[in-house]
Amino acid sequence: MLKNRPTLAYIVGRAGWYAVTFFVAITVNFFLPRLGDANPVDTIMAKVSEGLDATSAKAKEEAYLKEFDLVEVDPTGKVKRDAQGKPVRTSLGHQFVNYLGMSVRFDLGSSILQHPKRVSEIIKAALPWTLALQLPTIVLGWLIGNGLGALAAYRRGVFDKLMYPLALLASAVPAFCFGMLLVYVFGIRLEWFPAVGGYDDGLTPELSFAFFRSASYYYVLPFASVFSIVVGGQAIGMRSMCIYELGTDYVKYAKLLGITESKILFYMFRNAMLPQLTGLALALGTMVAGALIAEMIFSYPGLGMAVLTAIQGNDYPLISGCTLLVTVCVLCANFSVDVLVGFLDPRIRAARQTGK
Amino acid sequence: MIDARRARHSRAICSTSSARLAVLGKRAAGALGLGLLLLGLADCRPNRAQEDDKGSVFPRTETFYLGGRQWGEPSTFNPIGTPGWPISTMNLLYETLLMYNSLDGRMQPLLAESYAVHDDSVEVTLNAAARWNDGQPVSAWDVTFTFGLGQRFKSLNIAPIWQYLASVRAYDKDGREAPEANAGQDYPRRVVFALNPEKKNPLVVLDALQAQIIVPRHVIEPLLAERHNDLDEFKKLKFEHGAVSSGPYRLFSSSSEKIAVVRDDDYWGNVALHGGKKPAPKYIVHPLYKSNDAFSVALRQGRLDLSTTFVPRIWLKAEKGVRSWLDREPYFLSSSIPMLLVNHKRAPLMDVHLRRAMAFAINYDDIRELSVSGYSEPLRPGIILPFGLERRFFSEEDAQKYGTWFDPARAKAELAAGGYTSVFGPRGELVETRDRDGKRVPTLYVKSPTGWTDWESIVRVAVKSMRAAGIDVRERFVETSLFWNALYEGDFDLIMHTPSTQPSPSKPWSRFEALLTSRDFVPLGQRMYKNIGRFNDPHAPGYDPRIDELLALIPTLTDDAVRLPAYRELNALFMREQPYLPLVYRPDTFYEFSIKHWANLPSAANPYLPPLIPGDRLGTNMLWSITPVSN
Amino acid sequence: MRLLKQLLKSPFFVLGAGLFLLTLSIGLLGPSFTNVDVNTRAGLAYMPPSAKHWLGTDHMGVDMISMLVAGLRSSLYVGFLAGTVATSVGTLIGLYGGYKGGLIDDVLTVGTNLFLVIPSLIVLILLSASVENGRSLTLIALIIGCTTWTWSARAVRAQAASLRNRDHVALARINGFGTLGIVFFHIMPYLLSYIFMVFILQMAAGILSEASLSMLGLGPYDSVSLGKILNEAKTNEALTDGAWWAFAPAMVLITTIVFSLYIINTSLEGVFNPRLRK
Amino acid sequence: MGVPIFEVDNLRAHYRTRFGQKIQAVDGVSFSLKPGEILGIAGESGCGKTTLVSACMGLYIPPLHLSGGDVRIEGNSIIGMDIETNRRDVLGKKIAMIPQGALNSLNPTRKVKDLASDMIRSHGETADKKVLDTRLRERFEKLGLPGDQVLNAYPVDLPAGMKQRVVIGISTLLDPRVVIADEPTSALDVSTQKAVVKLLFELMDQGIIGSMLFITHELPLLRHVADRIAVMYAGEFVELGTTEQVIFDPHQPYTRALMGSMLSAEPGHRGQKPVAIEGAPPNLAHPIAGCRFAERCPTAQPSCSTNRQALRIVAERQVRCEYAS
Repeated sequence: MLKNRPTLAYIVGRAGWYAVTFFVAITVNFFLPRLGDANPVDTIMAKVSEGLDATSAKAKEEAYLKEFDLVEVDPTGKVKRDAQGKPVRTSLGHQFVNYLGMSVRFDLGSSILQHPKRVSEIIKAALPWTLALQLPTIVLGWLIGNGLGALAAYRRGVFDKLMYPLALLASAVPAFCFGMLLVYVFGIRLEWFPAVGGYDDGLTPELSFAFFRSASYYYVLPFASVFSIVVGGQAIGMRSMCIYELGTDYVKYAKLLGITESKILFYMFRNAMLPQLTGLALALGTMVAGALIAEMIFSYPGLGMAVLTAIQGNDYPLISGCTLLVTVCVLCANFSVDVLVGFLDPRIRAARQTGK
Repeated sequence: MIDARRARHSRAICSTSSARLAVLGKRAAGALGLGLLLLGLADCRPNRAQEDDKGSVFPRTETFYLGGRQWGEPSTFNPIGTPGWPISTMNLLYETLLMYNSLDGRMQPLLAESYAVHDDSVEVTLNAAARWNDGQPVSAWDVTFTFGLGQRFKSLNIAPIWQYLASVRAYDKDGREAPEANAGQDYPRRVVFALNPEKKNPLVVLDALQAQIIVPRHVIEPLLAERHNDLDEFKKLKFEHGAVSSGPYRLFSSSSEKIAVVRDDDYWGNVALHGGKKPAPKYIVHPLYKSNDAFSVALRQGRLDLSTTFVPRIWLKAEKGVRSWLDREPYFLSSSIPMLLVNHKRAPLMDVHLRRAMAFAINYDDIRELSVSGYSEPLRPGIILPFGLERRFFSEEDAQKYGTWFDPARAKAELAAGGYTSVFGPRGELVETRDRDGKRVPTLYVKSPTGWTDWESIVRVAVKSMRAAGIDVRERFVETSLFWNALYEGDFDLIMHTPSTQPSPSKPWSRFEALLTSRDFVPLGQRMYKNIGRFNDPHAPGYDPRIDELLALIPTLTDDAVRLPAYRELNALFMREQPYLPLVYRPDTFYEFSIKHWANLPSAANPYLPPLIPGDRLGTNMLWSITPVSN
Repeated sequence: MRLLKQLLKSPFFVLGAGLFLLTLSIGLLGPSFTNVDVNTRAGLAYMPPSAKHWLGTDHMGVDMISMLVAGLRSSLYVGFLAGTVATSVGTLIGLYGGYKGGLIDDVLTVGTNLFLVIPSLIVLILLSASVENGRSLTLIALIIGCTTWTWSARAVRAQAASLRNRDHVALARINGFGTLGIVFFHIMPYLLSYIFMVFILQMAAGILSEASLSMLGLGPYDSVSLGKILNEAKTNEALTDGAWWAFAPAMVLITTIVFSLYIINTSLEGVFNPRLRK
Repeated sequence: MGVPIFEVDNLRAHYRTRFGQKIQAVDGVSFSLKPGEILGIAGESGCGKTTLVSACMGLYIPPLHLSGGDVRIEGNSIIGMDIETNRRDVLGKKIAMIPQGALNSLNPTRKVKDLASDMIRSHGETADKKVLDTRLRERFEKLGLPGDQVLNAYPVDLPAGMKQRVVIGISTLLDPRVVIADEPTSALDVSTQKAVVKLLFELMDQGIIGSMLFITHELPLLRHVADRIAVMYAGEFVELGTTEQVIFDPHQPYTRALMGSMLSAEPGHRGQKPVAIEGAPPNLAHPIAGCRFAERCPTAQPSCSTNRQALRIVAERQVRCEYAS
């Protein structure tokens, strides 16, 4: 049935490979953090063991280890200990089985360091901020960047001579450098914008104008710190793509046919934009990492910091939860772009039909 | 009154609220882009964010912003277990029996109106006015129940106290022991903590009385019972809303951006303790910024009124209305001693000459000026603070006689005395250290967690000056997750640590105990939480029983005149043996405040309270004294 | 040689190469001009620029110039190492997959995509926890190299795939060249210029990622790096205390390196493109 | 054969390089086309043919500039009209062009019919989609192309020969008076070449196109196509005459060389060994004093490199060589 529908066959095939990638990814993401000999309970114990004596410390540690199913427990419910009196860690295989079991039930488990909080709670609370900061930045940046790039390629002349080096520079400035600079100039010296937080401390998140205004006011610096970079990067890519397109025979021919400039521009933009889509997909994949910087510099609410602390403290469930999220996002983005480009670009489709 | 249903219900509330936040966030994602455009029009006058109050949930004049106590949203507000601010620290929601004033060393009343230390017991009488916010009186049974938990559940932080206690009993006013709680109209208010005759130590008991929050028995007990006394199950209750507590505030809201508590106007103590006055701030908000410097930016902007974070070069922030306890060096009130723990089970560190050589080699002034921004009195020998309350036990004479300080010449002398020789390279850099048999001493590593920048710089200075003196040491910065294991299991040569930080009635005894006790001595590889460097092994030949004798003796002494010689002896012993290497003095908690919105905060000039934030022990009392700045 | 002449015609290339050589020489020759000492304190914390210390001191009272030179050196080192690793890994996988196509290609693509979804942070922290000496500069460089090769693989793969059906390749196949033989002698030569450009970009990427890692406090414990200078400037509140000299110069340096690499790359593209784009 | 519909009068065009150099790519070209006439223009690549195309269409996009002369179609000049009017009224409408290498001349991401409708709409016709589609189908079928199938296809789906014919179809949609075909058959196999040429003839017979300028580097090819042939060298015509004259009895040394350099199976040339022309065309960046072909000319005289050569009538055709007779 797929035979006579090459495109469909292609999509199904791709989907298959992405599925494979997904499973390998979550497996790796599960085992990777657990390979080290670090143990999250140590981190908790450090926080709470001030003034404990040996026996109660031991009791506390065992309580945690049991709670998080990190140790072998003998029938009598006592923690198994090896010759040195160290607790016997649960086998990774066993943990993995539990993990898979929970995953299929869409249960991410509860965080270790933030016990007894559910991982889903943590993500739910933080994710909206990350999305609110990253999505508009990336998408807007992508659109405007491509617009500028195309314009520069089409106009050339002074505009291009100015835009191009600027774009290069913008894309060369590391996000955190620019962020720090913004904090220093507008937050601390001029005090035009708040340099810290996601909204006025006097408010709580709600659908009110006051909150919305405050939020957008606090939004400016973090947004700016990433935006210009995205724009720059995209503009450069788009510019060279467009210059290439403008040099092609079909544009020359269209000109000689007397087809209107706007139409020709549209041809160029559309064809040059196709490869850029892949860039967009990749950018979406780096959202959480990108958010991390903003959270560091502006202590903006979001998921990044949660992930970082989770990784540093070996908070396995939280790590797995977040990596799962990232994995799904990245793969979905890439897959949809794969398919989309296939639909938009007959060349690629043709290439596929004749078996790549 | 909170029961199981209520608890479950409250969890429901929380999840729905976070769901709402999620929805909102998604809207925000779309909307904020547009918000930018609005912003183009919106004027950006300086500090607009701080100036207008329109639509604020927390009006600036009625809200006290403090920070630095909590990192990340607290996972639970369950008073038993491991809650975050404001429960992890005391007296905003749940209250202790007594409050210790580290300025004058006295205990101030809270739930307990008085206490007395007898030869074999400590007795406490509760304030008759003390009430839970559900109207129930705070009774002796609540106290016995609270401490009883420590006996039942070894994993609780109250558990250790029981090695010093024989029993905790409730007595009615006629001195008769009150039988099991019966909902009688009359309830007992006297509690007697009988000391364990083997380990007589009223000091640690007093510590506990000012450190342990009392929980409402009539709420907790049924909840525990429902869960067949399974503590882990019980800990899953988050006590977010409608929890029964005795303190002046209640939880208002908690998110990943801030925790807020709201004033309870019927707080029993307003009348009983504060002459009918109410605390000035209606709300206390603890924003959860993500890095230290964020807090100090907020301080400069006047968004934060009080912070306990480390703020370097505080004097540069004065122009922005930021103040600290003192307005000159050392700016803060130190109470703890960050030090390098030495592993006495690893050669050649058991050699006193080597340890003293290290102590003479380290440039303590560099540490003080660079690593801690000068927030420390000059370091003196020994582990008794040469200032504040402990000064009375500090002996200048001993310090001169036995002590160590930065003196490279003496360091070399000690090395020579130990038979060590140092080999230096052409450019004066250390190649290796040799012992008296001419064998190369393996490089000793100083462990410290990566990313703890202040400790990192302390270690760097220490290592640098020790190498200069010819001792072959190096930094080793390890992942935090590995650090703690290394610390407690004794997997280190030298390691950074700050023992027993909080000022409490038992200081300086508890500091000595934490560093020198040979009780529960275990070999390397097993966890040891005191005397982590395994100094003075009781099973080894050179064991000095005197140390443990003194540690056992001191708590039983009540008269300073008698304590002094004991402390002198112990401290001198520490100086001579130099088992560990004190580096600098640090405050228990930092204390920086802004004068923009609230006035009359305690400070060295106006020391009516020690430098503590509200919701941290005695610090809570400032809430009745501070006043909003009228602008 | 002809190529170089051509390049020297493009003002962009001249600018880029000039800037890069400048930073490079600061890094390499710096020590011979000023004595670079990042250990001994030259004065108090954050002393403003003076005749003695042209860019003042950092929070540890160390001469800022020394810090910058040392930082620049390690940043360049990371960039070079990471760039080399990433480029070679990426090129190999890209070429092979692109040429072979079919199943092998799909499998390699899965491998490539994997690295898009495995946070390099985890790898970094895990390895630095397991490696005895902790997070050394070299380790960081290697990890960056091993996690950033993906896109160069993607890029090279596309190019290789486009060359797969060229006549000369087919000819080589008929003449019984082995896969590797074809990949190395009949495909790679056509992509050398392209691979070189990839390398330059990877180098820039390496420098950037090291900087951001250090920014997150995950920098090398054993050496100064530009990112670490910035991180310490931030955590020690150079911003709030207005000690611009503690962070501005480092920012300028990072940006300059990356910028110069970028424009070198684009100018090269300008020269190579005609052939690449066919 | 009445009044010429297309007249090019001493047309001169030059490129201005980035370094301010002026390259005189077309230098004083004059010719005219009568209705139904096909003029072939032959010359090596780089002799200015392709420049001549844009010059003749009045399409001057920097760096190409007009330096002088005039182009008239049906009597009215298209020189000096602004680019937009030129686009709307001339390009593709009065003068259409059939590009060389049609393989890449079609927008790969646009269906043939969409490109065609774009072309029609761009000239101010506002017919709705339906009407246009039928019109297109009819036209394509008229040209013997499988209408719907081709129109709904993307360029990638079409074989090379078909593409070239589709291009011709699109270029001539608006019944242009003059068609300029620039190497329409190069890079095609012989059979397709024939098909294409046939198609072009049909177009003329059906009166869809008026007259044609057929540009190629293969002089012999013109024998079956052109009524008259102009040989172009270094931006100038060096010989302009009827097909018979130029093919069988070339007078200008370059034309001869060109005929000679072609590997062809023309009768009367059989057995003649092809000889490549040594050297390269002169650099047009600098004005040349004498004959531009002088340094490559086998029969060059000393005076050639000094005396500017003018087109003169020799044996009823224009020849640019003072020694031709």
